[in-house]
Amino acid sequence: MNFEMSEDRRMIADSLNRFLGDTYGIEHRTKVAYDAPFHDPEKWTQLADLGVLYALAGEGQGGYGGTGFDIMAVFEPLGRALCPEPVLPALMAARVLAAGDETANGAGTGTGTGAGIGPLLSGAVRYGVAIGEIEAPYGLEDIAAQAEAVDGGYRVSGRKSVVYGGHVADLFLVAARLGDTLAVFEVAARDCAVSGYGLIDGGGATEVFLDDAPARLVVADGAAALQDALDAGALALCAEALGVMDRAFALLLEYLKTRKQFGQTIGSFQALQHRTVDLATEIEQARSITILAASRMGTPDQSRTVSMAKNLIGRTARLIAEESIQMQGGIAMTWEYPSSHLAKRLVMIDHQLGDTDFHLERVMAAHQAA
Amino acid sequence: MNFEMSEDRRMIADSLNRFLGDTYGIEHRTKVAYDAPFHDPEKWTQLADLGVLYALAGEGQGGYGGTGFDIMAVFEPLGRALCPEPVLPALMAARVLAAGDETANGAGTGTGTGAGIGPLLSGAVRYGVAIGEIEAPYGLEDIAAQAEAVDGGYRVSGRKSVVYGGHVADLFLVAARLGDTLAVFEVAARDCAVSGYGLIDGGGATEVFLDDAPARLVVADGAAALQDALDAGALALCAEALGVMDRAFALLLEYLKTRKQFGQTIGSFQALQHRTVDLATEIEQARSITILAASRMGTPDQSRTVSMAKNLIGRTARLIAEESIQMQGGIAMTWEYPSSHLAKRLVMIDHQLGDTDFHLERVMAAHQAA
Amino acid sequence: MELSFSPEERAFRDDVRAFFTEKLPAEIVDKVRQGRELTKADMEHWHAILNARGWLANTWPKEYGGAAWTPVQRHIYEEESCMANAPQVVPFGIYMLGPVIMAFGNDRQKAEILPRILSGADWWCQGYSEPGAGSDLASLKTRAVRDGAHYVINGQKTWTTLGQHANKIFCLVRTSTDGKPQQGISFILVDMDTPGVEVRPIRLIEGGHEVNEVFFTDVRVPAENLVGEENQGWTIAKFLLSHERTSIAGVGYSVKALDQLKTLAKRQRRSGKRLIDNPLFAARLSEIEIDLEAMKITNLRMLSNAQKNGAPGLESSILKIKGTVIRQALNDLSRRALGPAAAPFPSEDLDGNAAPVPAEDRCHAATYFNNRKISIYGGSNEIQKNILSKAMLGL
Amino acid sequence: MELSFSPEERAFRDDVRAFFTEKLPAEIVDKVRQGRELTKADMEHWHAILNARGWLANTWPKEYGGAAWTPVQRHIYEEESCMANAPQVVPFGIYMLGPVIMAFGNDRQKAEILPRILSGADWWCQGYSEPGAGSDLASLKTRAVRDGAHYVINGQKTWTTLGQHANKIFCLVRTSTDGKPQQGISFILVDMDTPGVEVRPIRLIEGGHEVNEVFFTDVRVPAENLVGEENQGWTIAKFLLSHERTSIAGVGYSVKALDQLKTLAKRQRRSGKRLIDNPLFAARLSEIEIDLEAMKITNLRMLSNAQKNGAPGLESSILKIKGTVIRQALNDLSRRALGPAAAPFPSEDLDGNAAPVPAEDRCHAATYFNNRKISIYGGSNEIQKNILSKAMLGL
Repeated sequence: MNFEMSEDRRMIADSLNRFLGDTYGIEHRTKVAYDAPFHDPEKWTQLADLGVLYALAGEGQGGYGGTGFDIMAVFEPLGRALCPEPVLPALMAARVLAAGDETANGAGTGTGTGAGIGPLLSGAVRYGVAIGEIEAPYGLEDIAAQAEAVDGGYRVSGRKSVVYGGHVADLFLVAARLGDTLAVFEVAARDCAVSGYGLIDGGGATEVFLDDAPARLVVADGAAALQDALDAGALALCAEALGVMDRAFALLLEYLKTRKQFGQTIGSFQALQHRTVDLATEIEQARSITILAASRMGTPDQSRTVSMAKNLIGRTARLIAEESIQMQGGIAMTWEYPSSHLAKRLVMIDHQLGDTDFHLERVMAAHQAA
Repeated sequence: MNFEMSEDRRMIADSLNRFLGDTYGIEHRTKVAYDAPFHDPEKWTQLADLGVLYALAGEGQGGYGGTGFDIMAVFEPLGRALCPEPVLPALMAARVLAAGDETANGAGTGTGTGAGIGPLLSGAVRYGVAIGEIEAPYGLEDIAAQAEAVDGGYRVSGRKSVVYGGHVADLFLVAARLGDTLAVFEVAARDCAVSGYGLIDGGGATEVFLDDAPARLVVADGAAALQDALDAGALALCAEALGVMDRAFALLLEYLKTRKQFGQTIGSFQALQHRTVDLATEIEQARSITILAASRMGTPDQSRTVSMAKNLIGRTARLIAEESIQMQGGIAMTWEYPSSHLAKRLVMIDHQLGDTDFHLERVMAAHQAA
Repeated sequence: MELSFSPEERAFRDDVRAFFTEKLPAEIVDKVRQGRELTKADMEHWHAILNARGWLANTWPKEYGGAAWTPVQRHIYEEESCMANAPQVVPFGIYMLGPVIMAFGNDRQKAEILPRILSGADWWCQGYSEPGAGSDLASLKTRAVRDGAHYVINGQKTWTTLGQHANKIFCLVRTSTDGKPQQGISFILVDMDTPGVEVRPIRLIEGGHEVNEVFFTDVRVPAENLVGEENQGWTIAKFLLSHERTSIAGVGYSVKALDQLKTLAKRQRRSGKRLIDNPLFAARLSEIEIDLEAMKITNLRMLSNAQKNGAPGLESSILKIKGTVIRQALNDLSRRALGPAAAPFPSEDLDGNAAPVPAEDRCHAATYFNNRKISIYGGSNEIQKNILSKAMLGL
Repeated sequence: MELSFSPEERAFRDDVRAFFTEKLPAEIVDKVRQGRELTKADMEHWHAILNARGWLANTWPKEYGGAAWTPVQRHIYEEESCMANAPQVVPFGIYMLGPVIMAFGNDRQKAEILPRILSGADWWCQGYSEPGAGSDLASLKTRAVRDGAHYVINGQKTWTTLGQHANKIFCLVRTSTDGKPQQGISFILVDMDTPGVEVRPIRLIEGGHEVNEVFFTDVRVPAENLVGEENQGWTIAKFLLSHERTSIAGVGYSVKALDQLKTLAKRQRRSGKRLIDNPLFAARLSEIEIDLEAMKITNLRMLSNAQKNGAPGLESSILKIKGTVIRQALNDLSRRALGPAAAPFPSEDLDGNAAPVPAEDRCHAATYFNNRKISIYGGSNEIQKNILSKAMLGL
């Protein structure tokens, strides 16, 4: 039993923390996160140059990581810096492309990667992962986008909604029905109609309209690969949330210790003390469940444990967001003060890759099946 | 708009409060509530002599009340005194027997009352209302008890579970299937196997085993009458809970003002102050929803509003019970201190006539039907 | 017990409803319904319509051009206003300064100030809070020093709502440092165009501009702008805080928000079903509905008390606490109901086709974040609990 | 990161499991599983079995006949103990007095007292709390006055768990009223059969008898019964409070309770379905399951810290708070799962046929009420929050 990060991962996390701390301060972040292109292209290149993306893929794919704990090591610092760079779609795309590789080299239902995973890991090519739709926001069951084989290639039609990072993607990985199966296709951004927008918590996304768009088949029987990408993505969001929460809590604590009301520091009021202890407790619990989910990646319990983590993170993140605003009062309601942006991210993480209820229902289903 | 009780009802409530205050103190209550027959037969007679039961039926049935506000006026004082006398089954039986009267005098599907409602209202005859079963604890849909017409009469078979007050009942009103409809029958206690027991919160109940028991048909198409009895009963429990809560809260407040820890009254600790204010707020809300439900009795919104009330009462009562124990500490864990018995009643009311979830689902169903 | 309104009150409700149907401009309704910001012109327009009907200053006595409504009438108006998606009346002149002037102002002030509030000639804003003195008014630092026929004001106010539209501000200022901190405070009126007054916008969490900082640098104000006596400001502030709290529960907003949420939950789909058919969502919605049904009655009970006793009691703090909790819970559910589609930043750029939700539901996340304020301002819920604990429970 | 136990620790778990399978009497398992009270003989019997295996004093050093387990071994034992429905070790001699004697006792005390704890010759109970001094030990009033070779004790202790079975009691008593209230406290040992000691039962909320009041009237105790120095009692009390908190989360109990609840929810029926298929119930059960899965890891993380640093840190208060909340939530759900059948008073009279639930689920309501204590005793959750707020957060 050992709860310390390995040397390698601590190095990734440390270098990320240092890079983001030095160059991605909250003022810079707030400036770039809310104006097109809703991130900082130069910083993206530097981030990629740090080798961060290689930590998200296994050695077989040319990376040097790819485990649950690697994902934690990368995304917790991103969260702490409230970093709007589109690392999440890179992670998810790497998982899908890896599955494409495997099936292409194995049973032959995949067709292998086109550009290959290399340009993704180097940061040269950016992917958007286009799974969710307006009427199928979180799950794979109800995806309606359709593909058909045409002239030795494929064409895909449908609408994908709120594709994170899709506003700056070169390529999309698109989940679409091909006959009876859910397949994954690669579609060039120039072959779709995309309409990007900024997000309330910073960063950008896009609607993707596909109208007989020419497509390359990546995984023919893609449900498992997509689920794996969703699981990895959800775990990454949990880790990101831990980083955001830690920072939000630290700010709150500082405020409680310095701000005075009625001649006393606010932190001397017992009602707030008890609530603050509750927050600290829940943050410990959130960290624990994320560690558990990271440890279960690649095991048969992966999906269920990730759902547990995403549910608890969703509950806790909202609690931290709401309580940190309430206890700090008006100042935390302002754009100028970091707590407001941290709170927005904490709340909106629940709208990505399955909310608390969606994941709770997956945990419930496991009981009901038994 | 006027939220004061009418003169008549205040008189009932006042005389009940006086009678119970004078003769049913907590020590007496604790003595009789937990030992067979789990109530005080002498006090029952006195209670009936006060005319309390007449307030539970309308003038058409020989009573002088029977509205939602009459039910509140009677049951709130019963709750305040934590009174274990079996008044609830009398109320519910009166509703069913009244429906029997009406249908007998009207469309003719009922057969009228046997002994008549008179002996019930005078307290001379006690009814148990046997609706719930082990696999159908709260709702009418899944009742399995069966009746059949035999030799010009009826026979009923089945098991009824946790029939409140059934341990001292002379007669049972039994819900059972008669062909396609849910009918209500009257069965003499001597014709069933009954096995009484005490309850963890005081008072008594019984299992009722019916094995071809001879029965008199009271209402042939009885679902509406039974639902009305369940609604009236649930409203009575809400009012009872208000009485219990008020007393529990008063005890808590007194404790907070007098008990010292670390040299200060406990009530001077802000964390407890805020929690106490929350309790006061929820009690106001609980009173409001009960008033609303009382006002809707006899309207098409009766069932839905009673479900709202029972749900909110269930949530609030548990909160008051748990918080009053937690804030008073060890003393409230003891049998000798009234708070423990008040807390038990508050929690266990949720196990009678539909718990918070059962009633919430009825409110949900109304939305989903639309 | 009688929970319904009297025949006269029901007739009044019909009048109000008819008024909204006839007079409320459609383009304003759209903005309110969609949660978008109103312009200054929108608000002035609506005030003028209300004033033409004699309903702008609904709580003022008739002698000052008010409607002299009872608390119940005011309540009915507020309910209907929410249901009709009418804008709220900007409260600073009508509900705050007006009553203060009537209670503490001299005849000249009454004659000059009140008509200009009604006519819209003046837009008042409030200078109460200061950085470092949120809920703790007694610790305010903005100084007003008497200099001949003037006061000279130096300091800073914050959280000044809609100050960017105002030409006048009423302020609490420190005129003495003797005695208890509460004793040296005065209530004074300032023209915003006096040299030395500077307004700077504060951008809020969701990106909107509704509050401001107001800086005072050697601002010379005629001494007759004082309201009441010098150092009587604390009394006036308390008068204002205890005044007009019957609609503090925001029940009307919550009723409207629940309505909209139900519609939304029947339109949104999850796992091939309507969201309203998802039991976890429906349970949460129903619980809040129950809390709100109870709150409606709690509100009426306290209203009935206020009608009888002339003024709302401490219970108004209960309405504030629980009312804001319910409203925030509804905002939370509306945001969640949208799923990923809640995330886009509300913006005019998002044209109808590209946005993943219809216009009327595009601001739910922004509203959720913005409405975190309702449990903070006007005395945070924590302050309300402190008050109730002492004054109502005796702890 | 490595979340699993070492091969040695896993082998230890196998040993423990085999031991329970072989040695734990079936009639005791039944009582624990059904939530019924154990007799004194049951507890003594189980202690003797554990002692024969050398596991009774599992945290004691080997030189005193202990097993010298690591915190991880202790944790594994506790988990398996819960899963096997084994009784808990009665803590007063083994986990409380034993360590105190080893740390503060003299050689004579070590030689006399420790072996009699192991052999079961003595049953110790605890005299800490007093009426009017629950979580506030410093305010205790029971006096011990030196009189030659004796102390004369007068006063009253309360919440003395299983005191009805004990022949000895260790007490905190006031030996001085000089200085701070903490400074005048001493730790002393008393024979329960000394004249002037009287034990009176306290009946608890659910009807059970597990705690007592102990009255002291001119009780003469030999001065050599003092442990440590006179007025050193506060130091000893703090030592005890900070000792042995790794199993304070009660995770084992919760895991067992969740197991039992799942079985129950698959058996109970509501509206023609299994209760587990009711979404509201399943949601609540699943949320608690998630909290508990997190708590297991939180517990291991703190255990890992304790193993590394020698002693658990302040985080043990977090385990106490959240652990009790989870356990109480499970007790609550088990009670609810029974519906009306939760109501009958658990009693031997209720024969199998007449009771509406099987024996193993008959005590859920009683357990729910009884376990309200776990967030009160051993320093209430409020006290834990006060401690954490100051010591961990620096507020």
